[in-house]
Amino acid sequence: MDFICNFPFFSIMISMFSGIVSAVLSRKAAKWLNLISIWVIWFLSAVLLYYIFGTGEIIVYKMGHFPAPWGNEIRAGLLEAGLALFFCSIMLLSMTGGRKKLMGEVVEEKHNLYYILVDLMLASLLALIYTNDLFTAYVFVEINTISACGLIMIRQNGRTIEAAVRYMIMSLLGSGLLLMGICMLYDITGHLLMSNIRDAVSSIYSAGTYPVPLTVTIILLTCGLAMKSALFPFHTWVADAYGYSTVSSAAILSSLVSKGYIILLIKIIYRVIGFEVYRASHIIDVVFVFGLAGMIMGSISAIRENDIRRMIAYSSVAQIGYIYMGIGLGTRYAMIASIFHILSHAATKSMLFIGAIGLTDVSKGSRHFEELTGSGYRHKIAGITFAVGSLSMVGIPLFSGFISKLLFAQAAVLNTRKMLPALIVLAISTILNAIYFMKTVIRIYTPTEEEGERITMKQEKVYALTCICFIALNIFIGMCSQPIVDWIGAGIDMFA
Amino acid sequence: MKKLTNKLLNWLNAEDTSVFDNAMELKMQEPKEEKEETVEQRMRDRLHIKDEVYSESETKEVKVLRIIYRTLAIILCAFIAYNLLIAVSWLPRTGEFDKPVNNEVSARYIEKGLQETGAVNIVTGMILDYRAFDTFGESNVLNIATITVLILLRRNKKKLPNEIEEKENDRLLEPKNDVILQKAATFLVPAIFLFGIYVILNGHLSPGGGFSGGAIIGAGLILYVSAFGFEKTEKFFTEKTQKVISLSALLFYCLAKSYSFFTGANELESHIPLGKAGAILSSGLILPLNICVGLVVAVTMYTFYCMFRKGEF
Amino acid sequence: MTLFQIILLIFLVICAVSVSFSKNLVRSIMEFMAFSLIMSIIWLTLESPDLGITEAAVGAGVTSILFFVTLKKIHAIREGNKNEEADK
Amino acid sequence: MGPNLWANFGEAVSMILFCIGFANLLLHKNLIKKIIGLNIMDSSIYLFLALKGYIAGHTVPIVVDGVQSVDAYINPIPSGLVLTGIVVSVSVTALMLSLTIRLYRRYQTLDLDEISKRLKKEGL
Repeated sequence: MDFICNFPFFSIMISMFSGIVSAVLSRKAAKWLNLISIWVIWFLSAVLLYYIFGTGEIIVYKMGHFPAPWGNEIRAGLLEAGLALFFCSIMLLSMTGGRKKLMGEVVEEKHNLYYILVDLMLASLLALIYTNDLFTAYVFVEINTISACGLIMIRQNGRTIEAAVRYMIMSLLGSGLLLMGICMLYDITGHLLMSNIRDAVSSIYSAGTYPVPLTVTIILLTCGLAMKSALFPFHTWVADAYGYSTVSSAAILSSLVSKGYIILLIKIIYRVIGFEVYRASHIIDVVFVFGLAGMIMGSISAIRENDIRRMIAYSSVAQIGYIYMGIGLGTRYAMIASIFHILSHAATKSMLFIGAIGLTDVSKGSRHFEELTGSGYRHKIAGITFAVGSLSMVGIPLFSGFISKLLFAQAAVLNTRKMLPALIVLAISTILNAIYFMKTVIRIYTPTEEEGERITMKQEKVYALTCICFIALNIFIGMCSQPIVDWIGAGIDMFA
Repeated sequence: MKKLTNKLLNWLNAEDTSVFDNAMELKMQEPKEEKEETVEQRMRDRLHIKDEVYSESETKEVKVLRIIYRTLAIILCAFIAYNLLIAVSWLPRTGEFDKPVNNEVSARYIEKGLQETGAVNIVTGMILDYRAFDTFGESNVLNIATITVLILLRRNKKKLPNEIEEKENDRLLEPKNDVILQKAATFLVPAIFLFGIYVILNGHLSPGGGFSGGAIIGAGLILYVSAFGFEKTEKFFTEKTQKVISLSALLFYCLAKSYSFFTGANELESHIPLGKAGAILSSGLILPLNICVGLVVAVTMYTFYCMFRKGEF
Repeated sequence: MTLFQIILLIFLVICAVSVSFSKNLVRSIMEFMAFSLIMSIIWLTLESPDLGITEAAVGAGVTSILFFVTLKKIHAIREGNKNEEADK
Repeated sequence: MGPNLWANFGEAVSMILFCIGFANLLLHKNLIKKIIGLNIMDSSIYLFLALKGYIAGHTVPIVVDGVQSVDAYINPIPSGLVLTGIVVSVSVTALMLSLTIRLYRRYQTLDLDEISKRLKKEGL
């Protein structure tokens, strides 16, 4: 076994280690440790991706001295390594973009605790991506939930604590359902390791031994993860949680945390239940309908909003609806579109949050649209970032959002039964998206006579660099879409 | 080309604002003129509307909505219960041996567990050796829960302006120096500590282990505090103690398990003797790991209590 | 499933329902404590003493203590046992 | 209904408990009751899992007198999983309770609906 095969394990352990050590470090040391560990993991994931591209083989790594069904196991394919790389990049950019704001909004002596939360969050995301064991996934889902709650309420005002309570109630309900599903699955298959469960499930399915428990299990797993990732009827906590927490937290939460659960759901669909079995159950139609409802309702709530950050939060409800719609279409191509949308949305949404914070900085700290008028001139790089993000969300060619919408439309055309509703809702949702994002962009580029505070690029070099990186990443995803789609397809084939 | 990039950079830096401003076709917005009265009226209306809509007094509609919500919730719960019961009725029968759960996985744990892990208690051997990654994640759950509780409840050294200060004396409603409690605690606390340590150290031999033993010790500490007050415990348990104990325990756990995972995956010899089965000093890493887990759990439980009571150690 | 286990399970349901219906927060936490204790006995009868010990120490012990401290902090336990109005 | 409802009496009770906890979560306005409901839900899942490992007539999985036969001991896996789960649920409970304390200090109430009404009024 090559030494590179250790890298998934190393990247989980490095972030855990830095999370444990940061508790006794000073603020600055914790910050640097966090930065260095994310960079190291980024580098490891990049090497791993390159290696897997070269060999074309899945890395199966046993955790401990015992082989697969007895011990734990982690597993890295193309998709896993690429997602780890991508998540690290977004995490890095979100942290650097929101660092200045963090100083003002969080009590200084609690800064190192914030870095612990981020480290453990990264560890849990990596473990969710790499793990090959369902119960390990549950434990790390809990770590993810608790650290997400910490990220919401680290900036302590009434709003965030209320949002944290709502978030916790909703997601604990979700983890309860998830755990119940895992227990039932364990009862009818007798395994906890994903590969073994899939073999057992396919034999159960063809033999027809436990049809009712299997269906209930699929419903429980899907419901639990949908609840945790804020699918439409369970989205009540989103606006407060994303709208009032500190900006790095909002960017990380919206672009990584909910996506981590969706990745887990996709893993469960492919590696635990089996795609054919999942498609044969009727839950897939329910997922499709809720996805469509989310696309419309999220956009409508966003249009009615008067607060820029709450508007972005509601927009992410709509985007989660897109992803679930893709899962609900139930074809391989639609799944590729969903995963592509996970990437493009993660890149765009964190970019919008980072851009919006720059705009509110030059508008006397207010986030309401009246005061934001003309802020694009007062803080140019933030204005450009926000505009690029909006264009990408609306689906203008050249940017990443366009490609994902195109992929969704193509996938919908391929599915004859669900083509019509999917296409109609896609069109309506795009128009609604255009309404509220263009409204905001026009608002921030409307000149006013009022002379506000101006911030130039030289005053905030790190922030400007982050913004440029975000724009470059977005255009990269938009321009080089074909290799990315090929990579996702190869990764999905590796799942099976 | 160079000129254009220079211009763009200048514009970005807001040094020369006139480059593109005049080229824009957007119209300059005129300041909205409004009389002061209308503004006041609007503000008043806004407040009034909010009062009307969200008034505290329960209107008839709110009551009806609440009843509808309650009935819907009950119907939903009944529906879920019905479906789950149907699922249960199709599951394999409880208490029987012949079902999918009892397969080769549990068979190996039972048949070879003692030889492979050295632990007489198969459950402990399983959670700390076969499936150690889960357990490592679980101690990190404890760690991160401690951190979130610290974020929420630890008092800031510098007072924030809008922070509401808790003026109440914490022991106001309790009898101070209650004789019965103190006498009972004098006997009970050492016994509880002893039992907790016994449970931790015998984790691989008898029921129990790090989690239960740690929780017992934590409960003992809490009893001690309630009987004798925080002045006594502050002498030996401060913020530093918590940090040092949980850091060293978790770090040892992390490093030991990393070593074991690394050697296991790369097929290296682990060089950790398993010892004679049944002795206290046996079963390789399980005993030190149990001690670490016990320390972490005890410290975490006591930290929760301290934070809840007074926001500092 | 022995008669003893069935009786314990029925007790469990009674405790859970009465938590929901009791007007007084202190009382409902007491009932939750009883719930945990019965649960730990059930686990003992199911031949899992590890779980029994852990649940008795964690569920019935530390969790209930944390609940009581919280009640104290939110002034639900008042002097002279005037608990009636505490349950808003 | 399938054939095994009476044989799976314990599991059926755990499902009913799950739904009682769920109803507690939905119906009660008081946050403390909601947290108790969450705890009941968790415990019921652990009861379900522990029942899965039980085999009638077999004993505790602690090796006695060198007997290492599958016919002697119950399945150890569910016990280990429940052990992990209990610790997770106690940490989550502590977090929820500390959130409750903070919320009470800020708003002097435990009713989430009332708090959101007040938030709207403040227009924060």
